Amino acid sequence: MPWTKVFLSEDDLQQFKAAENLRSLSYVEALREAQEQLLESDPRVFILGEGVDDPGGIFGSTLGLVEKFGPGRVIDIPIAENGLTGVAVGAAAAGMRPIFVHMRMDFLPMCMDQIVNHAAKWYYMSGGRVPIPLVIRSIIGRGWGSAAQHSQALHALFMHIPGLKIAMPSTPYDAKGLLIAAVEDGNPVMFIEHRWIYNSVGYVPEEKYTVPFGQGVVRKEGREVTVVALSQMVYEAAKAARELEAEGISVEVIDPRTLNPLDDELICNSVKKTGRLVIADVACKTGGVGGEIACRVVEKAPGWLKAPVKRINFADTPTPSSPVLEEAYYPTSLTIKETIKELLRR
Amino acid sequence: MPWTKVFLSEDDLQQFKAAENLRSLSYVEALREAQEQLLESDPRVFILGEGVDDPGGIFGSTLGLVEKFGPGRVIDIPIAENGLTGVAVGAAAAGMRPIFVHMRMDFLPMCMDQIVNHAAKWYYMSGGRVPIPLVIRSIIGRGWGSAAQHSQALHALFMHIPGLKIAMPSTPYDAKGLLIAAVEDGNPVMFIEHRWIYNSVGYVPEEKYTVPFGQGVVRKEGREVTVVALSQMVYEAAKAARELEAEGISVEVIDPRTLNPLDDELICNSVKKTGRLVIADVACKTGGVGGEIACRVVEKAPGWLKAPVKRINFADTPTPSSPVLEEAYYPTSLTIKETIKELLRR
Amino acid sequence: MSDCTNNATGIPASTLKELLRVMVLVRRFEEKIIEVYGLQDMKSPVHLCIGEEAIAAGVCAHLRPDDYLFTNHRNHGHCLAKGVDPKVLYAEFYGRVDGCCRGKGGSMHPAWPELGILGTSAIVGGGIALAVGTALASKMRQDGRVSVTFFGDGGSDEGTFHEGLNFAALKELPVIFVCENNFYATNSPLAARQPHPDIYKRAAGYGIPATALDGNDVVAIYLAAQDAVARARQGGGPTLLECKTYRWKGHVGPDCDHEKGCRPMEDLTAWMEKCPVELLKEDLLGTGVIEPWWYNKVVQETDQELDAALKFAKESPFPPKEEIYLHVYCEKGS
Amino acid sequence: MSDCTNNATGIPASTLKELLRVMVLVRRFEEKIIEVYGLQDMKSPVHLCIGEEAIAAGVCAHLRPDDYLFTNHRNHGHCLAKGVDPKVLYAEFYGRVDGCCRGKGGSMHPAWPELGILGTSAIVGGGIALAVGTALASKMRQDGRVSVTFFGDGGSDEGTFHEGLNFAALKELPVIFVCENNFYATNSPLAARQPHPDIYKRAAGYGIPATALDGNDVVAIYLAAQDAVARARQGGGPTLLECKTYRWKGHVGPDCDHEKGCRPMEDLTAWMEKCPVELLKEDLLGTGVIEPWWYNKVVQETDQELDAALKFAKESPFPPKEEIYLHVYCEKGS
Ligand SMILES: Cc1ncc(C[n+]2csc(CCOP(=O)(O)OP(=O)(O)O)c2C)c(N)n1
Ligand SMILES: Cc1ncc(C[n+]2csc(CCOP(=O)(O)OP(=O)(O)O)c2C)c(N)n1
Ligand SMILES: [Mg+2]
Ligand SMILES: [Mg+2]
Repeated sequence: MPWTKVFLSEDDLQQFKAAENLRSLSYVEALREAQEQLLESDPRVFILGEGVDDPGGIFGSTLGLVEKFGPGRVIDIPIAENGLTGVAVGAAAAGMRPIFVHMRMDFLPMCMDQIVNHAAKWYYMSGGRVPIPLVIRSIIGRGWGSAAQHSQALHALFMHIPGLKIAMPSTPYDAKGLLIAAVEDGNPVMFIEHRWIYNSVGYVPEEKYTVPFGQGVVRKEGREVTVVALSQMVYEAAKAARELEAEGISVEVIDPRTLNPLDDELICNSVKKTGRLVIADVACKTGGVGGEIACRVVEKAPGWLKAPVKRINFADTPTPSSPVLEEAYYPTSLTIKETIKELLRR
Repeated sequence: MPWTKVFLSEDDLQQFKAAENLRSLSYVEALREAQEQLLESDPRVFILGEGVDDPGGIFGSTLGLVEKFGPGRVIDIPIAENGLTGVAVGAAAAGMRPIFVHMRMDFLPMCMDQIVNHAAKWYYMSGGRVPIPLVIRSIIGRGWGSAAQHSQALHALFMHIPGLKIAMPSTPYDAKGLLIAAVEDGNPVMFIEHRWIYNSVGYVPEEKYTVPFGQGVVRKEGREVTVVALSQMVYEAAKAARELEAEGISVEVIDPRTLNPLDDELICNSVKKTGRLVIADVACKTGGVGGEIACRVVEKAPGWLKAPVKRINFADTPTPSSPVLEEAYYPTSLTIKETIKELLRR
Repeated sequence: MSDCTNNATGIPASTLKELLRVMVLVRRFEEKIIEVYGLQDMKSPVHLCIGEEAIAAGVCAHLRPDDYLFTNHRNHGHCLAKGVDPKVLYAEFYGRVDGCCRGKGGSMHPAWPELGILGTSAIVGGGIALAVGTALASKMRQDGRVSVTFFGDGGSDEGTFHEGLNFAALKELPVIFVCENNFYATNSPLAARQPHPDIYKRAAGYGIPATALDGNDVVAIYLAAQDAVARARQGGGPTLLECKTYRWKGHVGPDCDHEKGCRPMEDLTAWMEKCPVELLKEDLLGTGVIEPWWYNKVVQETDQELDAALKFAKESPFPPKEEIYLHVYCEKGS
Repeated sequence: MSDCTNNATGIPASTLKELLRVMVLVRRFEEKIIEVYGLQDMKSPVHLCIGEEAIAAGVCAHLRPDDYLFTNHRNHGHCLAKGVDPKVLYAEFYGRVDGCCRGKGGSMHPAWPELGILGTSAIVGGGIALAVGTALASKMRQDGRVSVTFFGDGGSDEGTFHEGLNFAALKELPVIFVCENNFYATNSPLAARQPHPDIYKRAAGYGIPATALDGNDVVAIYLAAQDAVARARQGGGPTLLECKTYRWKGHVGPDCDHEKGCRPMEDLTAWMEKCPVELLKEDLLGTGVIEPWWYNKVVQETDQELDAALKFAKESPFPPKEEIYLHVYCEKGS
């Protein structure tokens, strides 16, 4: 199916398109289109965030929306993340459907109070009386020496908080479908994007559609190793898998698409088949989501595992600025390949 | 050794003391004494927090300190967690050794910005020029219908942040020794206490001593199951282990004492021996530290595990207020016993 | 006794009587908690507002049922003044299914959306931004609603106070910030937390009109809130009302914390002389708006209502324990 | 040319010349970044302060080497004015071992503890509370140091602004809050973020003395900072200085963002007429404090120093990649 495909390059896509006659968009265009359709179809939806109306349009993802819907619905805000998250939570409680946009995920610690203590717990504390239909878009930024305060990926923190849902789309199809699903979901959703795949292209239907939460996707089938890859790592894993195929190694790549709910079943069934589990994440290792995913497998049946679990992550350090250190910091398809080969050597 | 013992009751301790002639203190007295000795011996140390000087003295843990050291070193503060954490970070950068006290861990989301983006990264960002010797004491509170915003345990969030250390003492001995070690460590340390064990008693030397970070303790040796228990759960696990012993089941209880650094080796060696792993935590399951601990084991060797890993946690929900719901929410020694029996039945 | 306006303020007698009735309700509601709390079956941390009833009564008198209200940990008075049935509050404090949150929230988190109480945060300063958010929603929808947020002097320590006031002023939102300055946050005196005792002075920096009020003078509060609510409803933007008052009981629970040395006993004595209920009662008796029998009848009827409410609450069942997993996520969707 | 005071302000000529020299240093330092940035080997996001040099120069002129300084993402000018060697800054921006943070921090996080720069936060508003913290340490130790924090108008949006000012006022700490109000936070105009453009008006609510200053008039800043630093050092507590200015370049990087439609071109033109360097230069030329040759020599010497610094930086080695794991935790202990 076209929407399960990860296209590693424009070429890749062109080959496919020629055969299938598909509409394609980039990830960032898909996000923009999702928001446009949401704003068009639902008067409760509005967007707020620092710079959502500026000429850059949040790396292009909100471009043109203020022109079309006006500053009353696409709202630039003060640099006051916690207060404004509270404002969004209040508006959501009153029945609006705010989408709060953060250019970098690093700014979320500013508003953990409103996310963790308010948005996540509100529906429960009120005994099911008041839902908080709030979507918080945040972008994992990295590279160009941005250093420790402008390169973080903190999805693991939110996975530990009951009451939040978490989406981490990797393809343009999922970017659009999951964002629409997030806004329609009616719960607080952490919607986590990755700057490095903003220009990746893929099949995106024109209509407003949703991708269900809690359903992962097999991006590539394989027999010997399961790689659970998140966000941008899906591309690296797909690349590694293709290259390893040429070397006769069969790798299954799973993209869970949402972390909460997490598609355990898909992951467990794959590990049952392959006997080997690698988790490729876009964040630090210790206390990260890799541990959770591995644990879900060994809670079911440790006997499935024929080899040690491997986690592929950023170095467990703050992010350095120097380009040589940055290069060492971030894993790539090569890291995945080497890890898999090492696993199979055992 | 007396300091490895967990005394489940005053009786328990008295029996031991009669033989050994030990000095005993409660957990809260041990904390108080540690801070008193630190304030006495190091002019750089000061304490700040909401109500640190009040007649309650943070559940007794700072009692009498303001009278002895004055309001210049035991500082009541505005209810402004993020700003005041920044103040503490600044003072630490200037060479002071602040201890910041939070009566409940639930208030830490207020100051995640200063903890995560500042304290944790400062030494690294500055290329090793400026350490942040800051200790943040926070107390896991629970019970009496305190509900979702006053019952959380969020240590898992901090375990994911490189640059932070985390201590979770369970015994009075460790409470004192780890707190002194934390202040002397020179790094930002999250020091996490549990209200329910404030009155537990145990051996505590009079002198100023430290307990090293990264060294767990076997609280009880056993052959069939390893229970890694945190904080208050150490007591529940010890109780379960004793009772199961009477039923002929041999349980090893491990108290890691610090989560970062974590004593992998102790845990792995135990699991290698027993073949079964249960993790009993004082927090929610999903995305929690249990996953990390389990993953560390299966990264080494999944073959050690003869049975599925089990996690014992709060329900994966916000904390309810109603006493009947609260009772269902929190696991006890009984939960641990049942879990172990179930494991062994397989 | 008549229903004409009886004083220089031009407030109808019926309104004055209603203000008194609400204050009596709040006072008696909490006194009954004190009576039952020792039994240890109301397992929820209660933050009593005895001594501060005038603020809730004076402000809420101007609110429509659909106006939004965000309160804090010390919320009983606000909820009652907004019209919430004492039954569902008591039941909530007892953790029962008939509680306003089905036992999930307890005393710190009442919700009653039917009256614009969209849930309650017990995080200090937490409700400030939420009220700005409902006010934003109202402005967007032009629904004519006003949002009110009650918070303490402690709440004004927090950064969200600044962020909330700034955004409300910027967008001229229909929100009223009511600061209940009782000079303490738990046992921490205001002087240990702010450089001066006048919180209303912060408002000028945002261009927000603000008044310092005697928080025990319900008439003064009623009049100031009248202006503020009218201005907000007409699109004139936010107002800050600082109401200086005093909490008679301990920060949490039914005891008098002065006995534990938390606060000077003289202060309590002085403030008790300024009891907001007594002040209005004496005033209305003195001016002939009410007679003693009327007051006694109000107290008696209130007590009857509250006793029935307590009975209802204690007879209400606990939620089944499976409900622990209910309401983590809303299933309704779009 | 002489060293006597030449104007009504009583500032010695040597000081005026030094102010000019520092501004030239900052200006040229950044212009050289613009020159090299296109090569794409300075891999660090640079936030240029061209057009705002007067603030750094005027304030830092009063600071002792051991006074504490916290700056923000737009920090080059502050570091240079405090005395940091351009070499270690350039080297840091190039990610080299000789950088002030061994390449770990890049352009956004300079640290130079020898001159009281204990690291830099690029979280908006992040440095405000830190400076209050060093000021608290100074007050505790009675070390006579003053702390300064530079932040933008955007920084004053954040709750930490309120929390920091409140605590500093409460404890009368020796800290100076310098708000560089350039009317934008990235491309977001102040008018979209605050109800009025006068940030200094917030200070009165805390009882903190505050002044609004022409941020391009180095003499005005110098004089206001003189008072503020003296007051702080004498135990007189905090001051807020709001310096209204304008950023000539884009928020980040060497380009002119006016060309991308981010801000009105007229504004840039108007502010460029008020170039802080030109203003002082013309003034000093006009009053005979300097002559053209002096100015040219300063520029020339500055350029030489900066060229050497750039060369040094580019020749400095990269840190070995194992250093990625270094400095996560400090090993020194007690
Ligand atoms: C963010 C946060 N910090 C601390 C607390 C603990 N706490 C609960 S109420 C309170 C004092 C609040 O004082 P104030 O706002 O003046 O209200 P009052 O109790 O006086 O009515 C504190 C510190 C909390 N609930 N939230
Ligand atoms: C908490 C936080 N939110 C957002 C950002 C992104 N950001 C970086 S600089 C900036 C604008 C800062 O504006 P201002 O404080 O006025 O300083 P200026 O750049 O104008 O000098 C923003 C929004 C950030 N670094 N930190
Ligand atoms: Mg108060
Ligand atoms: Mg600015």
